Amino acid sequence: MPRAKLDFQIDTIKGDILKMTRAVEQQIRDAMKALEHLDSDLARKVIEKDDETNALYGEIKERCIQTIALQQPVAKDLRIISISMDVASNLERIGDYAVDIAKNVDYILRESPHLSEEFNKDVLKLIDGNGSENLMMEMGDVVASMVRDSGPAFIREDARKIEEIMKLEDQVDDLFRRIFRKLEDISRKDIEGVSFALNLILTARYLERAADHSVNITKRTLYAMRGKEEYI
Amino acid sequence: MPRAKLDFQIDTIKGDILKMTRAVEQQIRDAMKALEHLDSDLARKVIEKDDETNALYGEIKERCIQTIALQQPVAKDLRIISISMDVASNLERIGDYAVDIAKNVDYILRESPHLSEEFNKDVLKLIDGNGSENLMMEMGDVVASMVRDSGPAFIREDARKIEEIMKLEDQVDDLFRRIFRKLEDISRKDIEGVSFALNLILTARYLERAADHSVNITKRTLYAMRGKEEYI
Amino acid sequence: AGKDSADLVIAGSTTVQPIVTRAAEVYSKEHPDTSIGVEGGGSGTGIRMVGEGSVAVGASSRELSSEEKRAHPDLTVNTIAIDCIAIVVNPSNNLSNSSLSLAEVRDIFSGKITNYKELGGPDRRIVLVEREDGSGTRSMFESMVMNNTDVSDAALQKPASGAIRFTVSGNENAIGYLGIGYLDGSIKPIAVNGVLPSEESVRAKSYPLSRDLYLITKGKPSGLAGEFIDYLLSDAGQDIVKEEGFIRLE
Amino acid sequence: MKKLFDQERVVGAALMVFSITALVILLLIMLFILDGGLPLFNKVSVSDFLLGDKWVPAKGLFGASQFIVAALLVTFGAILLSVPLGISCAVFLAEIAPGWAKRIVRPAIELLAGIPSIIYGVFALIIIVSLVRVTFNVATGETILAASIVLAIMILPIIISISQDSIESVPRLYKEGSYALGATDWQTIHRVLVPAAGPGIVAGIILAMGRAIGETMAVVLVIGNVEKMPAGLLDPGETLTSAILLEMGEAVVKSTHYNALFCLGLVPFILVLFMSVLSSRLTTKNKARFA
Amino acid sequence: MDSKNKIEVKDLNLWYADKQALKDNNLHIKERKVTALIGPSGCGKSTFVRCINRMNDLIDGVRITGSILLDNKNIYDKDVDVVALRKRVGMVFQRPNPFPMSIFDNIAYGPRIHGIKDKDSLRKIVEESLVGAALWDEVSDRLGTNALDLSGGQQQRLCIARSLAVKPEVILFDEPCSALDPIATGKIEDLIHELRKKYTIVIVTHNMQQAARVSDFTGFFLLGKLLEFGKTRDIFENPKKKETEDYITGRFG
Amino acid sequence: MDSKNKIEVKDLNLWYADKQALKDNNLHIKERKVTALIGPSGCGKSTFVRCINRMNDLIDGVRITGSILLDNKNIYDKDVDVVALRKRVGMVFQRPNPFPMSIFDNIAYGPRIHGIKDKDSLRKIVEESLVGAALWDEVSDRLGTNALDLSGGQQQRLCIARSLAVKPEVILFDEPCSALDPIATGKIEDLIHELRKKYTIVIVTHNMQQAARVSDFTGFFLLGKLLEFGKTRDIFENPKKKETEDYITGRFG
Amino acid sequence: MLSKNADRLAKIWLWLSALVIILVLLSVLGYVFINGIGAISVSFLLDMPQNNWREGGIYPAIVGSLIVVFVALAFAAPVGVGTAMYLTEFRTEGLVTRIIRTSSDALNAVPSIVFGLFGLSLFVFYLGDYTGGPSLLSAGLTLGFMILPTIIRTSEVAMRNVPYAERMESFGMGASKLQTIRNIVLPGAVPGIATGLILSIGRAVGETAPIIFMVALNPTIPKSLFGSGNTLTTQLYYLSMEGISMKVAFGTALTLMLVILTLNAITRVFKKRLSRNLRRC
Ligand SMILES: Nc1ncnc2c1ncn2[C@@H]1O[C@H](COP(=O)(O)OP(=O)(O)OP(=O)(O)O)[C@@H](O)[C@H]1O
Ligand SMILES: Nc1ncnc2c1ncn2[C@@H]1O[C@H](COP(=O)(O)OP(=O)(O)OP(=O)(O)O)[C@@H](O)[C@H]1O
Ligand SMILES: [Mg+2]
Ligand SMILES: [Mg+2]
Ligand SMILES: O=P([O-])([O-])[O-]
Repeated sequence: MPRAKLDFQIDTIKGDILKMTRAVEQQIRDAMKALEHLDSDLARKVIEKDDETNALYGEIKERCIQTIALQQPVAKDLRIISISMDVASNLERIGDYAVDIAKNVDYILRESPHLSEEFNKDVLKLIDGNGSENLMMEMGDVVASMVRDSGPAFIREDARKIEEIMKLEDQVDDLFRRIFRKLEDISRKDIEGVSFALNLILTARYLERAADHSVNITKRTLYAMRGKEEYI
Repeated sequence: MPRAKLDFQIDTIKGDILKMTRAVEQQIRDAMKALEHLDSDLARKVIEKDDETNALYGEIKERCIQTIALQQPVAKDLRIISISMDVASNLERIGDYAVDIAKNVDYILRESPHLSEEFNKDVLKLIDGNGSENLMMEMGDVVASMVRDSGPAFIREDARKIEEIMKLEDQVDDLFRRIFRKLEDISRKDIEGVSFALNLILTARYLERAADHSVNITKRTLYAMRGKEEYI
Repeated sequence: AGKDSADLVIAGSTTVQPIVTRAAEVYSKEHPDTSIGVEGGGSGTGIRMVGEGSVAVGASSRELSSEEKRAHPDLTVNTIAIDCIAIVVNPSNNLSNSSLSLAEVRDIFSGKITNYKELGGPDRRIVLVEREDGSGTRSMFESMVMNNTDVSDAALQKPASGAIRFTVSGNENAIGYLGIGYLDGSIKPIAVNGVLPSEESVRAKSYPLSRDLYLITKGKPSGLAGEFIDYLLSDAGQDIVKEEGFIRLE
Repeated sequence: MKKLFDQERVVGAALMVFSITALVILLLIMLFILDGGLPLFNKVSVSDFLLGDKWVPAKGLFGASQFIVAALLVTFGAILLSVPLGISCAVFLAEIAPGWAKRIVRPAIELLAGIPSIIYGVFALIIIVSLVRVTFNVATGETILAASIVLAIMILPIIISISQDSIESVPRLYKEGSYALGATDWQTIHRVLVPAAGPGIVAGIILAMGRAIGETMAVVLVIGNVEKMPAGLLDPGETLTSAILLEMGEAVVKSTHYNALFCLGLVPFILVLFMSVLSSRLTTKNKARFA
Repeated sequence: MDSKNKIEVKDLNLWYADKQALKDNNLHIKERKVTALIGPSGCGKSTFVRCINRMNDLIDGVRITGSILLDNKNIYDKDVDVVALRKRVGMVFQRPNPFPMSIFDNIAYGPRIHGIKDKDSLRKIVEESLVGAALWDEVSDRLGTNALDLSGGQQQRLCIARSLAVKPEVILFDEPCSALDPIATGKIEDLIHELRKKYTIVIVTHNMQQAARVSDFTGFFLLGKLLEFGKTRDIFENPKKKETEDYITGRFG
Repeated sequence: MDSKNKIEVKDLNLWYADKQALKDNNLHIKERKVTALIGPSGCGKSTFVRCINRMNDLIDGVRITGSILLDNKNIYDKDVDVVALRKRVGMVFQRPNPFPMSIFDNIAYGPRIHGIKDKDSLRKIVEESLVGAALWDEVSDRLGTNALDLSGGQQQRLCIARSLAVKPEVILFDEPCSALDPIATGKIEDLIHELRKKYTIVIVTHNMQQAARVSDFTGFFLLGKLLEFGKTRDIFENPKKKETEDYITGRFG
Repeated sequence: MLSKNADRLAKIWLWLSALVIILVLLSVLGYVFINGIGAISVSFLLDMPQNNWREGGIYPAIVGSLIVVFVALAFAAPVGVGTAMYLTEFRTEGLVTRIIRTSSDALNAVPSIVFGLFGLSLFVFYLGDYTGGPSLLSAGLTLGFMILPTIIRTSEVAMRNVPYAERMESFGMGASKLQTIRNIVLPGAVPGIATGLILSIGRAVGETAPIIFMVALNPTIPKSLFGSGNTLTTQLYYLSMEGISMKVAFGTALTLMLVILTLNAITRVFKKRLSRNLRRC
């Protein structure tokens, strides 16, 4: 049982990353749900939950640095720990985007009474799960699943999961473009809805960035696995 | 001359952080200039320059980890190195926002021909240095100066600079609110200008976030100085 | 030995040694240009060394054995003094006041008599003290007293007459023999056949255990050796013999 | 450069000649002792020499068993007396003695080792012999016991210094280890230190035995020199070495007596050589353990 | 700061003849915690730990003032049984020093001198101690072999087992890994991590990383004086004194 | 990989009597770079470096096959002057071993045996060497004191200075810091960092962090065989062989 | 508590054992001193014996002892130190060193009387024509043989105590073997070698048995090496055996002992120096 303490620390770090992944995924999903139902309470919860995520990130980072400083890992051990810091940092940013999304819910709520019936219907179609073409929710789903898989992909060095995440990225980009177009159309219809659309486009942008960070995680995972950064 | 190598590494890291600070500040300023003059070439340059910034960040992070792993720093040494990583990561994010701003210039250019004369005048007033109330440029300036001071404040543990940066944050928040209001007004006037305004609000948001990260840097600096995180 | 260290070297009997040493001392004072070395070693050693020519003069307290005569036929024996063997005990031993016959002495030394009470003394074990094998004194004692009976193997052996005196003087049970020259107050002689050893009794031949002491040379003594022997035979020399406790020649 | 090489070879060769000297001397000693001694066995059988107990050179009787027995008895007695005292003193010096006591006892022992054996002899002849006679009320104090006592004094320094060395070469850490487990001084000494130093101590004892067997001057003065088989420690006796010393002067060169005396020398020679080899084996073993 | 004080050192001074090696030291050692002592060579760390089980009594000319309370009883009181004290406060040294006996006898040594003769009890103690020192698996099939045949790291664990066999309450480690290679060192550190569940541990070390890795509390000695004492994290992340910082960051002298 | 090969080892085998201690080793040592050799105890690191200045010649029963080229000349050729070779390839040992003489004489020893008698030249060499070994400032005012009075770290730097005094091209360090405390070790490492500007350096070390800190290239020995060799970063970040990885991550044995 | 008592008893016994040894030493020294001090004076040391040894001094014996010791050293010191150097510096452990060391050990163990027999038959009978038979030269050489192993052993230890690492360092700097020996080994070993030599002098001065067949009681000053002579020890033996004069005998004994004590004191000084030198280890 040599290096028991190092192994213990690495395992703890990995466990924390999984925990953080789940928390962040939940943040994304909750934020999207709050948007869907324009649920201000849920949105507040998402925002509040970010403190936890941030604390978890601080803990992971701290532990990584402590472990490097005290246990003197080298080679793969060092790689895994330093990449863990990157992974955690990416997760933290994803968490931030969830908060951004949640914050937007209030803005949207504030705008919504002033809008025309038709406009509202259009927009709600975009975000409501019952619409046939609820692009925003679809995007939220895809991104959440990318986030969900990124942590475990790193921990288990799961090549198949990595591939899946990377494939989803294209889908996310596509969705973003379509949402952008749609919002342009919609806001042209109702001049009052501009700021509403503005908020929604921000949300889409946040989702896209969250997806980006999930992809970052997989890239770093590849590095941990192969010992080399893969510049795809 | 004990610990010459550790000192050398710390000095190198600090130097790189200064370099990175300057680079990022320049990115912000160039992005704003590109916006002001709707200069697509300059915008492209800002985007391209981000690779450099990212590489510098990678280098700093790598050096920090290597130094922790090999030189076994403790106490203040370890604190400075680990905070250096945070500082660099914040700078990198500021750089990202500069890129986001630069990317928006193109979108704005694409929209601009379709807009009404009057609208354009209003908006340009917002972003043109010649207007009496060029809020956007003012905000860009404030944020750039925050960024400029954040790196040196960390390196030199300069308490006065830190205070200044923190004060500026309020100013930035205020500017953001005013720009948001203004853009609402403007876009209501011209339904075609919605997406244009959308892009500008994004820019303001990016600036606000960059300012946020500058403040983060000062918070971490306080930790390095006092050995404790200050939760202000 | 000593070809180079002294002009004349005399080696051999420890019995004779005191006479020769003293004589050499006096002689060298009279002739400051000569030096005479004297070494012990025992009679046998002296005879052997003179025979081999490593010393000019050998000292002996016994006559040459037939073996020695055969090995060194050209040795001349010069008598220089008379010694007699005294049977001695510790002064506190009341045997010193009585007389023993030769036969009794023999029985004591052969181990037949082992306790003083057999001689009318107290009940104490007799401790015999004799000289070592090869000693002139011992061979004289054995031939004159023991008559072919062996000395008891329980006898303590001492490598010199002085050692016999030392042992006997320190142990009231001890009985030993030594040359008359070694007699002093620390031990007492026993009368043999009623006669105590003394110059007179020896000269009168009434004391049975007397012997001659010799200096032996290769061929007739000559040179410094001759002069030294002559000096010993002179009156002055014979005075030294007497001073050292031995008996002058006639 | 080439010259330097040659110089080294020349010096090396010269030193090799030097270093062979010890071997040559040893071989010469064997040669001469055998040459002096072996002719005896043309006249006397080996078994008569080793087992006979009558030593009358004049009659051609050369039984030496009483000498051998006396020598062994003296040695045995000396070891019996000196070993407990010697080891105790070694333990004392190595473990118990405060600095000042060490500064007194250690030089005292070195002095004891330096005093010439003849002085021990003279001392023993006068003091120990009387002491034995009075204490044990025997006819004469010149006994094997007296010789044993003086030999015991003489070999004490050997036993003490070799034992002390080997106790002290037991790593200090053993000692501390034992104390740290709550052992008393005495438990530490007799459970750890002395067993660990065991081979070294035994080597010292064997070396001392050899020395005792070979010792001459001190013994000849006090043992009485009786050519009879001793019945015990309170009997006089005569050892091999004292017989040689007493009779060599008078023995006719190359005579049977002379040969027999060389044979008497051969016995302690062989015994002592054997013991010394045994002892140095043990010493190297002891050293190797703590290296 | 929640566990109780196992050892309380009060105004401890120590002289080697005229030379003062410890000066006015005060410190509390918590029960079932690992306390590390660091400091430059010659600052008195070894001297200090040797005070705790009175090993310094063995050195001539040592003079001590002040007191050390073990469970509130001064170990320097007249009526204290030093032998019993050392049974309660075990010690493991810099170089592993197994006795030149079998593994079994090494470990049975302590119980035996404390009067345990019974074969079965001894065997049980030996097994327990070896298990406790994480050595059982490696040597259980050759308890009869000479302890000197073990590797350095195994020897050190044997010494720890030997110390466990007398059932101490406190174990003092004086640079227990400085003679070991990094791998053996790692095993000892893992072991100390286990032992702190049952024992109060004091460890002297030159290796700052080691102190930081294994200990809950750390004390920094300089020139015979405990200059700073506190939670290990505090000492290593945020030392109060300039000297401590200089020393742990390696900028000393 | 841009600097030239100072030393090329080809098919090097070494036997101590019957025991093969080095097996078919091939490796290049770059000029003015630091090459570290690591590996578990007894794997042949010391034996290997001793081959480079033929110190193994001094051991009986050593047999060597293969060749070691120093500047393209096989040092095991018949016509090689061993003394001159050792002048070119200096060595610094595990424990500092100053001679029991003054500091000055220690350093002048080498030049003197190589025939330099002139006082001024000697003084100059001594100063240069001490400066080179970063010891001048600490001892310049007491060159006459006995070298044994220096601290361990100073002694080791003195030994390095002594080695510099004969103006070697290559310096072999065989575990030069294992007898030193962390601070002295730090100074020696800093020094090696300086020395590599002028000398080709080979260092044997047990301390992985040290190898990683000071060296440009690292070789991993196992059971007498050079198992892996490469740039230090590569070896420590991304070793090719499982054994190397196990060893450097401390998961060996 | 049982162990406590055992501890106390054992310590009492250990102290007693040391006390006994001190008492023995004191009684031997005191005895010789009390009996000998009366005889000793400057003239006792420098005068010739007189009146058949009963009076005068012991000058010839002192001269004889000096000569014998000188001869012994003149032979044994170069050979012994040379052998030691060969063993430590020119040979690695092997058959040859084992043979040499074993013979040296064996020689060390040979009983002194056997040396006497050997010296007698080699120098007196076999080489008598060259040595002058039982001469001071013969006696000195015999003693030389006897102290040779001591010198080999002590010199070897002294040279081995010079750390191996220092030699390696020297070789590592390109020094040749002879340079290393001259500059590193010998300077370090000198105190040890000197101690060994002085010890051997003490041994040679005090020995009786090896030379008893070659040195007789001879009251003359030896004139050459090839002549016979007297030494302190043999004189002491004869005087006490013959019982000529116990006073002179004890005077001789005390003289002998003072010589030994002095030599002892000198080695003590050297040993201090030695330990100072050994600080490097
Ligand atoms: N037995 C002793 N006699 C005299 N002085 C001593 C003794 N033992 C230690 N010292 C001195 O006391 C001081 C403290 O020594 P100590 O061994 O406790 O230091 P340390 O901190 O353990 O050093 P290291 O880290 O080198 O082991 C040192 O100056 C030392 O020289
Ligand atoms: N003089 C020698 N005679 C015989 N075998 C030897 C000798 N020197 C070393 N060896 C053996 O050769 C092998 C390699 O030894 P070497 O000293 O080179 O190892 P190392 O890697 O330096 O080990 P360490 O890290 O312990 O110093 C070991 O098995 C060792 O036992
Ligand atoms: Mg210490
Ligand atoms: Mg090695
Ligand atoms: O010495 P002796 O006269 O008896 O031969």
